[in-house]
Amino acid sequence: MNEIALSLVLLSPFVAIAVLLATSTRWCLVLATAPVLAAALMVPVGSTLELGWLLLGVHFTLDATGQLFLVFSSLVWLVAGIYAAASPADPRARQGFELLFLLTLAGNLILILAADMVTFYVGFALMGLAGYGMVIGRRSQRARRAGHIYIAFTLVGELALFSALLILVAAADSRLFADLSGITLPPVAVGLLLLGFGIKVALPGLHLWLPSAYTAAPIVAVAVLSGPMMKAGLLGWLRFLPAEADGLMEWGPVLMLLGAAGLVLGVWLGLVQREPRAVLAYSSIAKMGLITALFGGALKSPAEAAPVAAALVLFAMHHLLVKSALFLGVGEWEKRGRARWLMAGLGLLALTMIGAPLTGGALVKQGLGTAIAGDFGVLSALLTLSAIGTALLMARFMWLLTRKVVRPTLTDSIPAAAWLVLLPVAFLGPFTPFVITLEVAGMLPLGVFLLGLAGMSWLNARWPGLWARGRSGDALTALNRVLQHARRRLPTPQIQYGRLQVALIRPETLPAPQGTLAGPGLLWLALFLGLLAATLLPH
Amino acid sequence: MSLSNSLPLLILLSSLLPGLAIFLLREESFRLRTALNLFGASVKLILVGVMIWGVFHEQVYETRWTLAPGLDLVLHADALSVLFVSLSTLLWLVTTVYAIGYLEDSPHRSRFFGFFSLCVTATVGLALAGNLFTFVVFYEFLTLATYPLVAHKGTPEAIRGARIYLAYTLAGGMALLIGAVWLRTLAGPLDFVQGGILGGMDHLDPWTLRWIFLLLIVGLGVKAALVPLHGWLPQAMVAPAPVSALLHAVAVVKAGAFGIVRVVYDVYGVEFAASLGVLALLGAAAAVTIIYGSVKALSQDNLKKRLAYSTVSQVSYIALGTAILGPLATVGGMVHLVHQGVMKITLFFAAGNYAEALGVHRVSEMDGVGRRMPGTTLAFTIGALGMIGIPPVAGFVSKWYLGLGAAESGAALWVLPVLVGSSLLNAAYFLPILYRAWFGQPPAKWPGGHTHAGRWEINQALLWPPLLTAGLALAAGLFAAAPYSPLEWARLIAEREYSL
Amino acid sequence: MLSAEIIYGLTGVGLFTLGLRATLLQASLLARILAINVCGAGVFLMFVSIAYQGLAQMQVPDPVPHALVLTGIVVAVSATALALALGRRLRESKDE
Amino acid sequence: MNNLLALPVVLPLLGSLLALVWPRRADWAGLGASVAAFVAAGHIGAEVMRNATLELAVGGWAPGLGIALRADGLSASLLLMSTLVALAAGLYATTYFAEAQKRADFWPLWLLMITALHALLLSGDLFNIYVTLELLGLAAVALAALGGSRAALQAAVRYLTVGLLGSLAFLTGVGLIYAGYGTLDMVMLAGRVDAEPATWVALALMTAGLLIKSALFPMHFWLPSAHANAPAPVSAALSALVVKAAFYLVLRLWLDVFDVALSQASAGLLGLLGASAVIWGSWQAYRAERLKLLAAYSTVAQIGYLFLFIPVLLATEPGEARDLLFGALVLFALTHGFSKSAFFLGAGVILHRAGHDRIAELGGTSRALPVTTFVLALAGIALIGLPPSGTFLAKWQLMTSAIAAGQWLWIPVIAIGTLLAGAYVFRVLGHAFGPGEGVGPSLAWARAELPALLLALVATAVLGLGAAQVWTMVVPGSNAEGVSL
Repeated sequence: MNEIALSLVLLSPFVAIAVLLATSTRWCLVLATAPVLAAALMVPVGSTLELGWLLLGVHFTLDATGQLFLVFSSLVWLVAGIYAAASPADPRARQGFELLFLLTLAGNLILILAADMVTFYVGFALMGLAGYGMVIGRRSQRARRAGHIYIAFTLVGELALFSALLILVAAADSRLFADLSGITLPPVAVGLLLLGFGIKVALPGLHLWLPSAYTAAPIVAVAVLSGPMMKAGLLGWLRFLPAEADGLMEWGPVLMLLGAAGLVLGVWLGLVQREPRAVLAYSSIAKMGLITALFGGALKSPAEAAPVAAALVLFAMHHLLVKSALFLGVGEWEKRGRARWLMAGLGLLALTMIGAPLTGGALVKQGLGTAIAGDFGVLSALLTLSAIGTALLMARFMWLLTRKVVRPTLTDSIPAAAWLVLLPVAFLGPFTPFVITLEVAGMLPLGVFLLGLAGMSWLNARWPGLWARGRSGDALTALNRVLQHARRRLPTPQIQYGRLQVALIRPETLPAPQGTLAGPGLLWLALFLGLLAATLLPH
Repeated sequence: MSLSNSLPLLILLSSLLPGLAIFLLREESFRLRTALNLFGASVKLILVGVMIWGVFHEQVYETRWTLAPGLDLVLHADALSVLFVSLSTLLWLVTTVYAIGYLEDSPHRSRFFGFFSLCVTATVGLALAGNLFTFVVFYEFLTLATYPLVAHKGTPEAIRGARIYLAYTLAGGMALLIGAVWLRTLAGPLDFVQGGILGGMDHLDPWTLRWIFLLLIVGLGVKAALVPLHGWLPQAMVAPAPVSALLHAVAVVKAGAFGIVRVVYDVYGVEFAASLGVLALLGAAAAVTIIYGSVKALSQDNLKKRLAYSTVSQVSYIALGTAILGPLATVGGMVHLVHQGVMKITLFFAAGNYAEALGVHRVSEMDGVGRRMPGTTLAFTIGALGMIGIPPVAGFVSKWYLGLGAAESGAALWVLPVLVGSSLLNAAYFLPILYRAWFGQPPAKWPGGHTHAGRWEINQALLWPPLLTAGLALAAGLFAAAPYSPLEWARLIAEREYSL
Repeated sequence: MLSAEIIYGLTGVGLFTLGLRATLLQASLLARILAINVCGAGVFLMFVSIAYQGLAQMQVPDPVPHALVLTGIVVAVSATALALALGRRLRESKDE
Repeated sequence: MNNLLALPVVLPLLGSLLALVWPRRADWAGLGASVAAFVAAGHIGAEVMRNATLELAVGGWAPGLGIALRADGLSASLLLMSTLVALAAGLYATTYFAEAQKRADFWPLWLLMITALHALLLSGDLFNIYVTLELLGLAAVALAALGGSRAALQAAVRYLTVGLLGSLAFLTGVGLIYAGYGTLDMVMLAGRVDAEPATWVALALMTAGLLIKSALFPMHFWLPSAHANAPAPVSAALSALVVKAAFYLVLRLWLDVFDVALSQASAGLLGLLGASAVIWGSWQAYRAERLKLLAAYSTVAQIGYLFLFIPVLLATEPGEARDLLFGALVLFALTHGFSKSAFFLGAGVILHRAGHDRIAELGGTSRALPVTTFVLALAGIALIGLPPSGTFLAKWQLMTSAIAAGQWLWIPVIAIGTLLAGAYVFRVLGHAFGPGEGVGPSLAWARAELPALLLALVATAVLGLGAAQVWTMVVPGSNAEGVSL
């Protein structure tokens, strides 16, 4: 029974693909995602599925973490699916987009359910590569450039992951995650894993692909990129770096450092962005920085790892929902402009994002706070810092939404409806036992948020245009130029066959010898004497 | 004249006789020729099926014919040869179908198909060769059979390409011959024995053996296109598409790689070779080739040349797998023998289709071909992704085992960067093609090509072969762990070689 | 005192050498043909001397060398004939 | 029963006389004689396979005085080859010479040459050998001149003069031998000769004479023009048979008769000459502009290979190893005989059709004359020494023995020679496959193309796959079985 349910989850995208190719109806996106959500809610934790004949032998299982990821991801996928199916498609992106959407979904599901490393890798690779098609969905110049950067980073990440996998499997002599906790992980492998997943979760330095992708891609793509796909990186860490495995403690600080850096970087760059999407993008970087730091903390002290990890997952899920919802909302905003209900919804999402009281955001943050209440001094500081940073970013975001004038284009209402469904879920967060809590931890960011809004309006009135500065993906333009330059500079030599040809040229004949036999004759006599000598000498 | 000692011979004849018969046919007798071709190919397929079953159940198949006192022509079937035989047989059938479609109403078809069959005969002979002498015989025979195919178009550049091809392969053959003769004088009849034969002979001087190994590898390296012996391969690209497909996927390059495998495992014995330290040399050569080929491929605009350099790079995976001590790497190399063949032939079929249908020969002309020819481009995509090593296409499995073997034997950890680097490069020269094909804007008018009317994007004989091989490539990866899959065979070979 | 056969033999050698020299150095065909015949004569002379070398033991000179010489002469004549014929053909072809 | 031995000599002679007195039926006489001789040779071969050697004292005269005929494996196999080649070439000649007059001139000389050749192969007595050698030379010269072109005549004259010089030297040697040992019968001699100056001088004289006739480098200067300018069937016979006859004698003298008087040094000298012949001949063949000239130079090279065997043979201990090598030598000679004659016949066909044999203008041959192109390819394979030709096996064996005997020098020589051979053969094929209308339109011309095809197939397939039989014939008691089924 469970196996059937699991295989249903895994198969539905492919069934949908078949339907798509057969009928090319775009509602197959819903067809693919709806049963997944249903199954995700039904399938009991611990159910497994083993397919020995598939690939190198495939193991699926659904554990608690996996279930959380599955439920929330599939929820976002469903909404995104409806949204995409309903909104009028770009004629040039026809079919291609849906196909790749489904493939990405398939990859995401596979990696969530994977119980062995190879399967996880397969899902991860599928998701990442198919994601490319979603990024360049619009085929605009900008989208293409974003797509190229995205694919380059993704490939590097996947190959890093691949090599890490090889080393791990060789070390553990097993492909199952379960067998990793027993062994000491080779440092090389851990480093490669950080690189591989670090690109997905956009660690500072590895984040370069993210802003351009988020700003250029179709909104649906961005929604899933920022939500389920980004969190897959975190899942990767949770799976491959079990806190109880040896040799990970010294990696904790590294991760914390990287995370902190990501947090600061995200906030700083986010504040100078001019587009709502870009602001959200950098806020994602900041949030993932925080998550990374917390995960590092968990690694640093394996004793308290378990509760932190649990809280972390909840926190991540919340962010997954909210961020996707925000982006979809932005998508609506880009079409309709400042519709009142829309702005209200986005405001609510911003509030839960910053963890204002009475929101799911507050709850998950509270959960985190209690989890790290121990000797995690640094972490709680970071938590506060991120709260303030996020508040400012959201302020910037809302302010930009209000400032920017968008000419409404006629659209149908289904996408909006889908978004409105997602809204409360995202607002209330991951349904932890609902308790009303009014405390500073929640009030602080709220205050910062409001102050920030006010401040921005004032500053803008004082120095018009000051805050309108800033662009997205600055670092990239430089990098890309370098890349293209290098590409142009690649040697294009033709092989030289000089020697060979010299040997193979058309020859001339030589004239046949004529005249007296003097030359040959003398040669002959010499030969005779030579023979004679050769015969005589040895005796 | 029981089956056990006639089956290898029959398998040989099943392509030799049709080939000879085809030479005698008149140009016009299209039906009869096609019938002969397909008949021969199918018969061979059946016979090979029997052989697979038999070898799996440890039957012994051997045909022995004394050419001269002490020189026996031996056809022998073991797991390794069956792997190669089945590959060539299957792909021969497919390529024949493709070639029939590709060459319709072009001149000298009798000649073409005649040599085509001879070429396959030589390949199968190589695969079944039971000792080094027999291997050398068929190795040279293969050179002869392929020369007219490369020169087939008869244009000056075709002749030139053929001449360069010949210059390389004959020289290589000579090196191989000398090495083989030398070894023969030292170690007697060099029957291929799993685990090798030289290991037991202590009286042999290790340095002599190293020199002989060098000679053999140089000889085989020419066909396996190890840098710097690869020069002929891009030049041979002037040949018609089916020939390129066959040359690059099955016959020639594989013959070289297969020979290297034979020499290392069944003549020297892998442990012994490792103890001689020659495997390091081989590994280094392979690694250099892998990287070099990929880098060269980046800068080729001509599609077939890009594929050719990619072949240079990919085939060396086999040598690499051979050079790493340990069963896992062996599995990787062996299975790549098949996987690379299936994937690369797909790519060449597709390239041929583009040239045939649209007159597209260059990568820069490929914008939007995906719209015009979805089926072909789908096949091409699968092949390309496989080459990069993206799951679940077959290439992933090969790379996985190669890498695992490297990671397992701590000594060869340096292989990992090579694998990763080459995969990156593969992506760098394949993905742009895919991008153009699928997402590029098709031009108003294609460069040229034969306009094909009908509901299919191209003559069906040209459409189905690439789709079939692409499907095979996908299946080989997807069901790698299933019984009778190439991977399983590779495992079987590794078990028998290492007597696990 | 050097016996007759030695003298014959040496003369034969001398003839052979003369003929050989001419054969090699003469460009004209006719001269060459003649020179070769001289060579032949030298060789035959040697044979004759050989026939007489063992005269002490057996009373009659050895018949075999004579037989050989006779055969040799026949061969030489035919060869000369062929050479001359060729020469004529050559001359004609030169004229036309 | 042993009168069988006389047949290969008598039948062609008879045929030649018939052709002479009955010019109108010359073709039939000639072909009939050739077939008959072939059959006889076949019987002899079978006999030799059964019991090692055959002997016949003609007219019952005791060996030493009378004419003794002997056949062992070597001569029998060469005899078989010569009869077969002669048959095929003769068959081709009937189409090559268009007008009956030419054929009437051709057949008597041709059959005379065959007669002389067979007599040479079979006779066991040095003087008879001299006579047959001379006869062979004269017939060959006459045939070479048959083309009648000025170049042909000049070549023939040079051929004749140097040939006469060679045979005179040989004759002198024979004289010395008789003076020394009082017999000319080779079997008797083999028992008597011992190492002394007279023997050495005689051996040197005879060898020097034979080197001219076998055109071993640097005595090859007369060969290319003679062979290249002769009519195609004749060149085939000259390259395949006549040159071999001289080599056959060297082999006999060195291995059977004078082996006691030999030194490794002299063998080494022959080897060196052979090596230079291989390199130089192949290179010149590669540079040749005309097809027949190419073939002629390739003959020079192949003769070089044959002489390469000698030092290795002498360095190898008598016994199985040496027998193997000897068999390989014979195999090489046979394969070259067949392949080279096939090549010349093919060249003749092209010459006939295109009116020229300039290699650079052979474009389109593969379309116009597929069979002939195929013949050139097959023969070429044998010349290069690629499988499945017999040459491949022979070279393999030669290299094996050379390595075993530590004579490494020959290995690179063989390698380079082989590669050069590949270069010149495939240069021809490259042009033949190339575009152009160098050759006229295609017609079915089986009678002209089939003999060449037959010879080429023998050289490549039969001698390659059936090579084991050669050893059984040449080496008494070597057990080579067929497929072990």
